Amino acid sequence: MPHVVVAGGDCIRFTGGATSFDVEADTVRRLIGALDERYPGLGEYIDKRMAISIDGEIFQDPGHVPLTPETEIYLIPKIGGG
Amino acid sequence: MKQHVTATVNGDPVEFLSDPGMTLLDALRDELGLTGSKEGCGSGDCGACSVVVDGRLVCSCLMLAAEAEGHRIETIEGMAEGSVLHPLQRKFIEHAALQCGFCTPGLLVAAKALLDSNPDPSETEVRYWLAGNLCRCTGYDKVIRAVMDAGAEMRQARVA
Amino acid sequence: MTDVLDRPEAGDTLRVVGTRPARPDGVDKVTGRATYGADFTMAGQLVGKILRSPHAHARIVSIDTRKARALPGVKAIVIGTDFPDQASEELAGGEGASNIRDIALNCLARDKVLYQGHAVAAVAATSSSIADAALALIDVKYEVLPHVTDVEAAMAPDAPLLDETRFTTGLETKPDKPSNIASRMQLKRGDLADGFASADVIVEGRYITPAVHQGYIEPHACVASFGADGQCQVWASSQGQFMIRAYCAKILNIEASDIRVTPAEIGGGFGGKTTVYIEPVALALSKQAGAPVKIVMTRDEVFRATGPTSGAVIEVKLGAKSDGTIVAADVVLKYQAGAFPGSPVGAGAMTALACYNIPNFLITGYDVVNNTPKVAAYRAPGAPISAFGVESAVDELAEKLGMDPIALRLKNAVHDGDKAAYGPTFKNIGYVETLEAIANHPHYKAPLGPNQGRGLAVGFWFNVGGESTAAVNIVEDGSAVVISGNPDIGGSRASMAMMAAEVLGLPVEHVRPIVADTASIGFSMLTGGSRTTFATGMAVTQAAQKVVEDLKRRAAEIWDVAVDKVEWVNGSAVCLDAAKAKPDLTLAAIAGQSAKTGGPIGATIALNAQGAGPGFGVHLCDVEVDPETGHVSVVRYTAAQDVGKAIHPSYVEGQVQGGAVQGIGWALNEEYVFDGKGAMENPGFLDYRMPVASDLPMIDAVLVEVANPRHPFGAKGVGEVPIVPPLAAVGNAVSRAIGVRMHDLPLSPPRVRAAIDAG
Amino acid sequence: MSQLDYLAPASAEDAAKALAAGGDTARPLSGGTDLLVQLRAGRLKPGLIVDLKKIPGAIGIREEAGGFVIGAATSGAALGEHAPLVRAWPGVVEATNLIGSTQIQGRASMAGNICNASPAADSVPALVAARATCVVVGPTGRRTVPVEEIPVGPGRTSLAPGEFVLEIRLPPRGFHAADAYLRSIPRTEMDIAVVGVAVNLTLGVDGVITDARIALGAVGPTVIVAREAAAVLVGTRAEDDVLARLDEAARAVCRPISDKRGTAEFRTKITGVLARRVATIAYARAKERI
Repeated sequence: MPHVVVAGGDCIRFTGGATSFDVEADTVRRLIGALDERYPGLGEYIDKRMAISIDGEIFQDPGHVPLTPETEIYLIPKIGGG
Repeated sequence: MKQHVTATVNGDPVEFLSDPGMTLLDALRDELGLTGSKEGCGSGDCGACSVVVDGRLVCSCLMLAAEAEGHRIETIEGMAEGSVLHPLQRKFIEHAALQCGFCTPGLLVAAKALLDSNPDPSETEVRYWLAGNLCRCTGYDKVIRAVMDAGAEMRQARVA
Repeated sequence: MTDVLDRPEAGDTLRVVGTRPARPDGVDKVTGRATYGADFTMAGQLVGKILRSPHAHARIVSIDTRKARALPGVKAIVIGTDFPDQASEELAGGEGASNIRDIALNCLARDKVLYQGHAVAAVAATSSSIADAALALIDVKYEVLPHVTDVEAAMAPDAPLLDETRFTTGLETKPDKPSNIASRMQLKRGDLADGFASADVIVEGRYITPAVHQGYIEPHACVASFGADGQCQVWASSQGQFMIRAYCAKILNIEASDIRVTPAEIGGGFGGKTTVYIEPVALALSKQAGAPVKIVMTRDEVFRATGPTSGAVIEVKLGAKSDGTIVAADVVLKYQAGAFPGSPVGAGAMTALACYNIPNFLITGYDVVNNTPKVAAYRAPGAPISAFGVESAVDELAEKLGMDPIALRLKNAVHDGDKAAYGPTFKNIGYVETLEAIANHPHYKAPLGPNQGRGLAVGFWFNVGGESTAAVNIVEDGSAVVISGNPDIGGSRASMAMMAAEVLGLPVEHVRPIVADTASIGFSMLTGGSRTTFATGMAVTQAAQKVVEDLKRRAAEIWDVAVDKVEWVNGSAVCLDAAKAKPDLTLAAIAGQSAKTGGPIGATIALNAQGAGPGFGVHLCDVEVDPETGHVSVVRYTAAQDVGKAIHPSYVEGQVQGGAVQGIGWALNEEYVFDGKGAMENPGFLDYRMPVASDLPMIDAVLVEVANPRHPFGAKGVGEVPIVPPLAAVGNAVSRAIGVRMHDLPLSPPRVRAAIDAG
Repeated sequence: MSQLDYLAPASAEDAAKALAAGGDTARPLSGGTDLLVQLRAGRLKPGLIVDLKKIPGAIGIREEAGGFVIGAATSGAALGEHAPLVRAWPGVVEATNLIGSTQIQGRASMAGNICNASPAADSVPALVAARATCVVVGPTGRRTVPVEEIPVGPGRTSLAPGEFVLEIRLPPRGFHAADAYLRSIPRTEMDIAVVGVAVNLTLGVDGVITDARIALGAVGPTVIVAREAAAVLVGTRAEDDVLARLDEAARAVCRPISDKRGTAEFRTKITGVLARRVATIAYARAKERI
């Protein structure tokens, strides 16, 4: 089951403080859906505010990226730049 | 009351009407359509509006348009001879001495005034002469190199 | 002097990429012909001007515009309530996500003004002097409120509140009182207490950086035209025409496709032109007036009302073993957001320890609103601030341990496969190579003179990719046009043309790059985040590759051979079919008969680029301090950076040099100074004091090339990293020169002299 | 909208008349590098600008009775190019040439620097140390005024309505004498002085200082003439211990404020430092002339 770690942002507003979860999902879109089901509102928050690091690579909008049980996922604040 | 002003800009006679508070920079940009001179501050602190008046480098934002009456003004638009670039213009491109390019006209006009009066300046002389021309992109490194290189080329051309 | 440390790459046969051709827009820019924001004029245009708040914090009781409207020549007046109501909504468009209601309120205040300089009303008139007179006739009644500019004062429980309905987010328990602390964020790893318990040496410090401005030389400028048919045109200088379109559409409730934004040449941005200030106002004025409206900010307005970056307090505690292994780090970041939430504290936190492998750390960041202009992105937003604290502390640690600063950093350096402090695992990074480039540079071993000190600091930035569209069209004579949607701030036209030329096999002079308006090319995120050469370059490369595939197909058709028997070599189709020995077909030859092979030749690629490799910089700075006046001179500066692959090395060096010098300015003299009433005291270049040419030595840029395998030519973003290390590099140099650790920026003569006197 | 008129009279008398008629809202224009900034920032809303540059003698330097007469609108750059003036009064010229950039030097004048009445004006301490005077023209005629009597406070002058400075006069440069000026600024150029110090020395043939005059800028509302500090130098060869006493004496008369450009404490300390350094330069210059 892919493992998700929250690293920053205000996700804990939705999770009641939890920062790490295992989620059954095979794409990022499904994973966000599953998280939103577990913590209502978190899905939209992730969509708008968080970037997702999948096995070390940061994706700003990775809905379609396939996941495997070994995938390591970090939710980090979206990054802009100057 | 508007003043009628006649002057010479880049060798050509010009005339325009000036509001008394109008600066030479306003006149160049808005009355004469010469928008190569830029306004970065309006207070003489950035040099983007540099022009040469009767051989003297000045900030056109710090001169009333009415004061131009009867004077000779040179702007960036007059720097190239037809389609042949001045060596400084060529060297700026060659050395990548511009990034956004907004300060470039002022820097070129100021650098030309330097080389016209001092054909062989030291790096320190170039840096102090150009201290009134702010550039936020380049860190000045390539600007200074371009000016020094243009000076060297112009000296060479004079010898040859 | 500049060295390029080339890493051997198999099959390195690049013809164009890596060379230094003249930039395609060079002649326009050295002759004064290039058209910047304020250079554009429309027939019948009016002059727009903005009335700004004299107070740092006040309730707007009333705005009476009747006298101003009655003035002959006044054609329109708008105030905040003339914009449609906005819900609080995050909108992607500029820098990450931004709250559209805050952006609208920043363009024109409604109930409250939140900083001195906050826009309150705008007029359009037939002349500049009439517009000025009209502004003076607008009667605004204010109820002045207590204000707060300092970040820690704003965090205090009894501080004047900018918004009584704001509660701190990011806390474990929901707070019961409103606060100026918009949010708190934390990053952690391991166990901090255990970490410090195992440390042999601990250093601790509190650092302060002032708010500083991006300092682009071109003030914001635009011309807007709102047609009677609802069709809008905006001509503006910004880092993204699509950003302007998106924000104007939302703020004015217009369909985005009804707004066509044409990018003017941009006179510097550095992140500060990634949002709107005047464009929606100009459109609203134009709608009311029925004529185009031009607004050009003064320098005073730029300083008072556009984005500085945060002033901040940074607290750093580091614990290390006596061999230099850092075992614990506790970092607290308090960043000013200005009038609305959104300081770059998140990025500051994520980058703070990104160069280090530390088993136990806690990084806590606070985003704090206060009565100063809403901060805007500034080159690696947030990172230079946290790096100043961390790199100063690491330098102090090196001194305490008696260790060489590079050796200490190498000991704790992140490598490929290490997990970054902000989560992900590093791949293809060139940090160690960059440290080694400085260690092996003659500068590192050069002797120092009296009163001189040498400082080293490192820096990190993520670099981003994102959405870009690019088109490559082949012209009938065999030349090519490259169309992209990214304003060219620092020479990106050159890199786009070079990458296309490389793929097409054309001389770069035959490739004409164009930056198109919002109606002429597909969406592209703005020029920022060090993304353009990477992401838009990827789109250009792929479009050129698609064109080459098409050219090969056409050649195959002309020759009547299988497509796999055609190879594209140096701009010509080469027939590999031995049975049909055909003379090569040049691009021009194929283009000349395009009608017979399927019509015009061209390709458009729209993509969301992934795989922007993070960048690392290592800067080395020598200063000389006048011990009597406290004046600091930077006497030598070397900046090394992993750039992946330099497409046009001169412009990459330019990024490194320019970023370093902006950082030097931040370190030495730049700062926002506020008076007791919260008014900025130095809103001009005279007293804001950016570096001038005579302040600086040459900046030696060392390009380290550790290729990014995710980019067709190996490029990584380069624009932002170079502003991250200089604050601490300069600070560490000064600290070592005078023997006193400097904690507060800027290192202006009074501060340095006071430190020397205090010993 | 306020109306603004521009005149460029051809005589000093016409200029004085025009300025007097214009009243409070009339302003003389020489180089314009302060006036235009104030105009633009809206700090000043004049009704009439009287350009002095068409007045004969307003631009140019002439030698007269062993001294120099400098037209009010003469640019800093022109001063720097005038070899006899540079030789005689290097401190005055270097002070004036520190005002702003090369571009500013192309326009800025000493008269403007004096009449703008900034406590931090660079040329004023040097002119005061040099005992320069101004020829002031007004509706009632001409008068000659020591430079230090023109500014009376930040932004305020002793000039009566209609009066303007037409010329600046530098006295004859005596033998074995020289002046010097240094200022402290955060950058290397383009800043306003945080402290400025001018020293004007005359030596005997034996190298002993026989006359000294020191003027301090930016450490009081107007330039401070540091008489006690000057007295420390007289009768000495500016030896190290003398310089240490000079440092102390210069600091003692400072009355600075703290503002965005520097704290009072810093300004006072730097005044002592600069006094030592400037005295050393002026002494070396004067000694070369023995």
